Amino acid sequence: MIKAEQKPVEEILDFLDPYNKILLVGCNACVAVCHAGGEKEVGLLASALRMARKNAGKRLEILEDCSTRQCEPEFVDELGEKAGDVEAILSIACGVGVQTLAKRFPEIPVYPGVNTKFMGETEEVGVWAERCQACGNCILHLTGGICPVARCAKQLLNGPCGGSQEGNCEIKKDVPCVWQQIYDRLKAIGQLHRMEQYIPAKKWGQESRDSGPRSIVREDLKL
Amino acid sequence: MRSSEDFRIAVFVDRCEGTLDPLLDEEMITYISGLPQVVFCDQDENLSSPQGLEKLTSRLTTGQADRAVIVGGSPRVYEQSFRRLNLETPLNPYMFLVANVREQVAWAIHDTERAREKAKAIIAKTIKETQFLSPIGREKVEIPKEALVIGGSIVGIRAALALAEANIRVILLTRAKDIGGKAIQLAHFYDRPDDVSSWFMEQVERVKNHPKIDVKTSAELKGIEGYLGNYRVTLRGPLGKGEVVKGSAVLLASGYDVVPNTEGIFGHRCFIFPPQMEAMLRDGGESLKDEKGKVIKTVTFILDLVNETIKIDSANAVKNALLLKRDHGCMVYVVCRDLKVSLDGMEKQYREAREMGVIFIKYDNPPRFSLVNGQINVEVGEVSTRMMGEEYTVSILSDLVVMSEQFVPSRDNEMLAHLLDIPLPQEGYLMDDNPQFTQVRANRRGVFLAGGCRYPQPLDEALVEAEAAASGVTELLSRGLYEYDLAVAEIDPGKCAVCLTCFRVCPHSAIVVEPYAEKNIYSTGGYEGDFKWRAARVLPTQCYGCGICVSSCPTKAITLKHLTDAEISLQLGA
Amino acid sequence: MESLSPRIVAFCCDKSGYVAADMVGKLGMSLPESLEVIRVPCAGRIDAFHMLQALENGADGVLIFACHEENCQSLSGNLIVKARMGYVYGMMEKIGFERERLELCNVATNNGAKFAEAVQRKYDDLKRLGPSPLK
Amino acid sequence: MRDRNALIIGGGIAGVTVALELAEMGISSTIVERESRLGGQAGVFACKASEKCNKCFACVVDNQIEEVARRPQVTIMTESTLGGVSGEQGRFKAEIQSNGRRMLLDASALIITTGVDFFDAKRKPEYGYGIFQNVITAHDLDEMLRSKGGVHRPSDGGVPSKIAFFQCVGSRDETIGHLWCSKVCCAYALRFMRTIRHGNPEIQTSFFYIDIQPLGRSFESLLQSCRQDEGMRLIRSLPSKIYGQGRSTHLRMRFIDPPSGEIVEEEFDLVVLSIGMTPRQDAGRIANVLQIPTNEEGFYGSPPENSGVFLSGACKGPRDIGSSMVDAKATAQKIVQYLGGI
Repeated sequence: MIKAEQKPVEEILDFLDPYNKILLVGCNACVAVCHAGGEKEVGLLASALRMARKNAGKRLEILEDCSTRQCEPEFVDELGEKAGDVEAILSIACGVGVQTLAKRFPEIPVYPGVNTKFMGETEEVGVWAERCQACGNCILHLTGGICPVARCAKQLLNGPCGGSQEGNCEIKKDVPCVWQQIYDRLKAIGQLHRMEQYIPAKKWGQESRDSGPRSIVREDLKL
Repeated sequence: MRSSEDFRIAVFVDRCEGTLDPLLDEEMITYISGLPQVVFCDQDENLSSPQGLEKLTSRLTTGQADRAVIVGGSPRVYEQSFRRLNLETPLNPYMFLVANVREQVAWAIHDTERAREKAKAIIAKTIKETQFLSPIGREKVEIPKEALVIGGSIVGIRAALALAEANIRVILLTRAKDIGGKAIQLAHFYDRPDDVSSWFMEQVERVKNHPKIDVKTSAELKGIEGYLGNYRVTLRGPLGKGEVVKGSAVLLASGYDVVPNTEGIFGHRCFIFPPQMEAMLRDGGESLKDEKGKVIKTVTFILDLVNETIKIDSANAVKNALLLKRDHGCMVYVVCRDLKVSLDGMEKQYREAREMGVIFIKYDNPPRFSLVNGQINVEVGEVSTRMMGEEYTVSILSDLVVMSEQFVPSRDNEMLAHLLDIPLPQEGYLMDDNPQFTQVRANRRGVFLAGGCRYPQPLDEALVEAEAAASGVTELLSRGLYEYDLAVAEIDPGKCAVCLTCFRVCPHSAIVVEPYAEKNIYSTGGYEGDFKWRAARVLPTQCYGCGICVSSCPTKAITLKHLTDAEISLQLGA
Repeated sequence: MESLSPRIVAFCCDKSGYVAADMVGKLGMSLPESLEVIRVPCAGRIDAFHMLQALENGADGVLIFACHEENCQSLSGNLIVKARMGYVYGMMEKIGFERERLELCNVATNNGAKFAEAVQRKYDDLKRLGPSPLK
Repeated sequence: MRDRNALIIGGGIAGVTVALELAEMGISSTIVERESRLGGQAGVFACKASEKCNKCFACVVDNQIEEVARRPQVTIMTESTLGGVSGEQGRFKAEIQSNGRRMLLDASALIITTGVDFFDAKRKPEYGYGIFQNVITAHDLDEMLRSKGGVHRPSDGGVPSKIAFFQCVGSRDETIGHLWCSKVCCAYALRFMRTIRHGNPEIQTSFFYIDIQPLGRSFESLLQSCRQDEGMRLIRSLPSKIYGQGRSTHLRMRFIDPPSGEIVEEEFDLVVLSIGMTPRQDAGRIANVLQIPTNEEGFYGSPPENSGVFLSGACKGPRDIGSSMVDAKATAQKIVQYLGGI
């Protein structure tokens, strides 16, 4: 799922500086799961912001809410009334949620309270790791189910660089070299021959976002 | 929620046998009576006494009040007497709150005027807090009198027998081909003359023939799931399809492992381990002979190179030293760092051994070993022979050196810890020594453990532990029912993001993720038929009500029924 | 006169801290009247939010009385609250609170004297530190 | 099924635990305790945690006492003693003296959990207990830590700078005929040292011993942390005598310094004697009343099987809190078996 983490509170305070009344909206989906923007985080951040502003002698009134899922227009609609009488909205959903809000409330400035980091997996409570870059053309069937696009520092598609040392990455030394992992994995599942299979360079300009924002249209689902 | 005006609060002032008189003067009573929603304010000299509580009960039967506040001592006192007297009040027990103005106010604030002000503040806050009270029910589940014992060592055998004798059906599982374990290696007890093997065979026979015990050998564990009253162990079957055995509780007695200590002159025929020593003493005639038929005259026990803080080797060395000396006329040396005499009767045996001529040598620096004419020479510095800063070493030419083997955690521990979700601290033995679990109880309700899976112990102590663990099981199963308050955590599946945080942080393995929700955060419902979403769910029999999950939940989907966030906020002055 | 008597919120685990608090009076020791005891079933019940909320509602200091490490009936309640405090410390620094205003104190049921001492020490610290910046 | 009630003589940690366990199994019991409060010797122990719990189990005693008071199945009689027992096994009639009154109680099982006495350190006059103010027993130190929260010199209330712990005072000592190890003292003294050093790192501590006796599962890590602490010396030597120095509160002692083998003199300003456990003074009387054997040391030996009389805890021989509790649980299991199971 999408993983995010809270923005430094001083940065948030900085862009909220002009306002006296805001709406703080979380999202109970992905960002809740990574403990960055769920209902609980709304309460925490609101309390911290109020105190910081009170300390600075500039009170801040905060309305708190948490959408079921901030990337759905219907759920965002539910905020309508509350949004009506605030000067700004602080969203601690992912970047998608912030934009859904901005679109829905064209008159009100919307600010992000988290940094949306990546799509990843939970390794343990409190630890998340990047797993997918949404490159638009999956090659995991060739790489033993381990993605070099998301997990190789250099996004190499055909084996490791010369810097792979003792199974570790040369750029992030405490991170395993993904090509070592791919090799081990292919060996384990008896598909080592795939190491020899050439993976052509990705067509970033066509499949990925280099050609501009992408969209998916399913004619069969459209009403 | 009803508006707070609807609440009718009864206040019971406990004067605690006059000790609270300076605090609870007439003005205070007037103050309390005047607080909003208070319908009456009764006083009693000793509210936690049976008479006091009886009065409280009858006063509440009039139905004037729907919630109550006790002003007096520590809430722990009243909770104690409520439970002790099994009080059936017209109000649910969770409709009471206690304002503690004794321990933390009257006794701890020595200025009466200040204490009075403090008491007023506490009482007013407690009265306000009653708005969040709601009744909490009690439930019971049936618990069949059946238990699973995992491990076929003497500890498992003893536990199984103790349970069976208390009328509990037992399934005893062992991965070995037969029950037994390490105790069979012993030739003699250290503390009594009985013969180990006949005692041991008797135990084995009793288990095998006991009508309430079912022994399953060659049982490889594949999975354990369930909860108190319904634990299910899946065994690895020959065709991949495993048998499932059930029990209301699980008792782990899986023992520890032993690895040879390869220090010294490992592999030499004069270099043996304690089990071989035991075997020689069991089978040997009057004079002991080594493999080549040479009579053994000098035996040296080497202790504390491994297992320094375990008493087993030391006890066996003293026991065998006495036997070697008395029955076989050997010269015996015991080389150790500290002789362990902290076993019943051991100090006397130690003295007896010394009086008979067994020589004990205590070292700071480990002994060195060499081969001299087919004998092993043990060179060691005895601490008490040091003079003027110099250490004198002794050389012991030994026909036999008995080197302790190293006791290590069982290789099964990792699997068991994983399957049962109980802690496996770094040193590799199951559970930690957390005093709250009184040694034999695991963090998961209905799971107990004894003996070497906790850490290696002398036989007699391990057997006591086996019975202690059995008593834990017996308690839970004794009524055939498990009754519990629903004062536990509860998850609103509709708010659950299925993030698994609670499932992962729950220290008591009381949370499962199951398809039972009509809707969840990802869908607002509308599915036809029997479809249910997966969401986290608290197993109330397993929950201890600690609230860790509540404060970990990112969507605030979990409520602790007896202490909600709203209550905490109110106490914080929100 | 409020500034003379720092308001201390003490979250007390019912398995240790609360019992220790009850013991203070029995030992003839004293507690400041500005201490507010909040009884929780386990220190792990206390969320970062509750700590911030205490400060926001005007507490000059927050004390958390949890069981000693390796003596928690919930195995890790005391460790969990400690980890959450790490988060709160970070936040406090950024929003203008001194670190001294929040402290963890590990006690056992029979640590009445330690409880009283910890509260008194915090009381003195807070007096030196002055009232909460929010006041 | 027989009547199922138990009479427990002694309300220390073992007695309380037996009562609790039996209550959970649906067997009612009466605890007869001679003192005015439950808990026995362990009831006044202090917490000995340092940066973490050191597994002394003292807190568990407080918990168990509070727990037992919640059980409707348990009757607690304090300031009471056992007078005599009549009746056949399984149907005992016990005579109890309680606050000057005599009463007869029926019991289907009798459990002896009378615990131990602590050795009277005055019997070793060379250590100066009762003569020098700054010589105290480990038991005194426990009470001091529990009620004051810290350690101080009795002579002037100051914080001591050097503390010596003497092991085996009244244990493993042929001169007084005590040929047993009290099992718990090494671990207790080491825990004391950990907790004192944690609270006051400036205090130097020394531990004088014969052999270090392990106790329980966590002992290894306890010993490791003690060995690593430079403010703790573990000295394999027992000083022969403690000398006072005129008006000074300091105490001088002579001992063999193990590394050199030389006799050295050193000063300390607090000496803590690890007093051992001894059979209760009235152990002989109770043994007579109930016809249970005592061993050479004076502790109780096993009563005949199926006699309906059970022993638990330290009255069988020295035990710490943790093992007394484990023993008490095991005893409860034996009792429930004897009374026909659940």
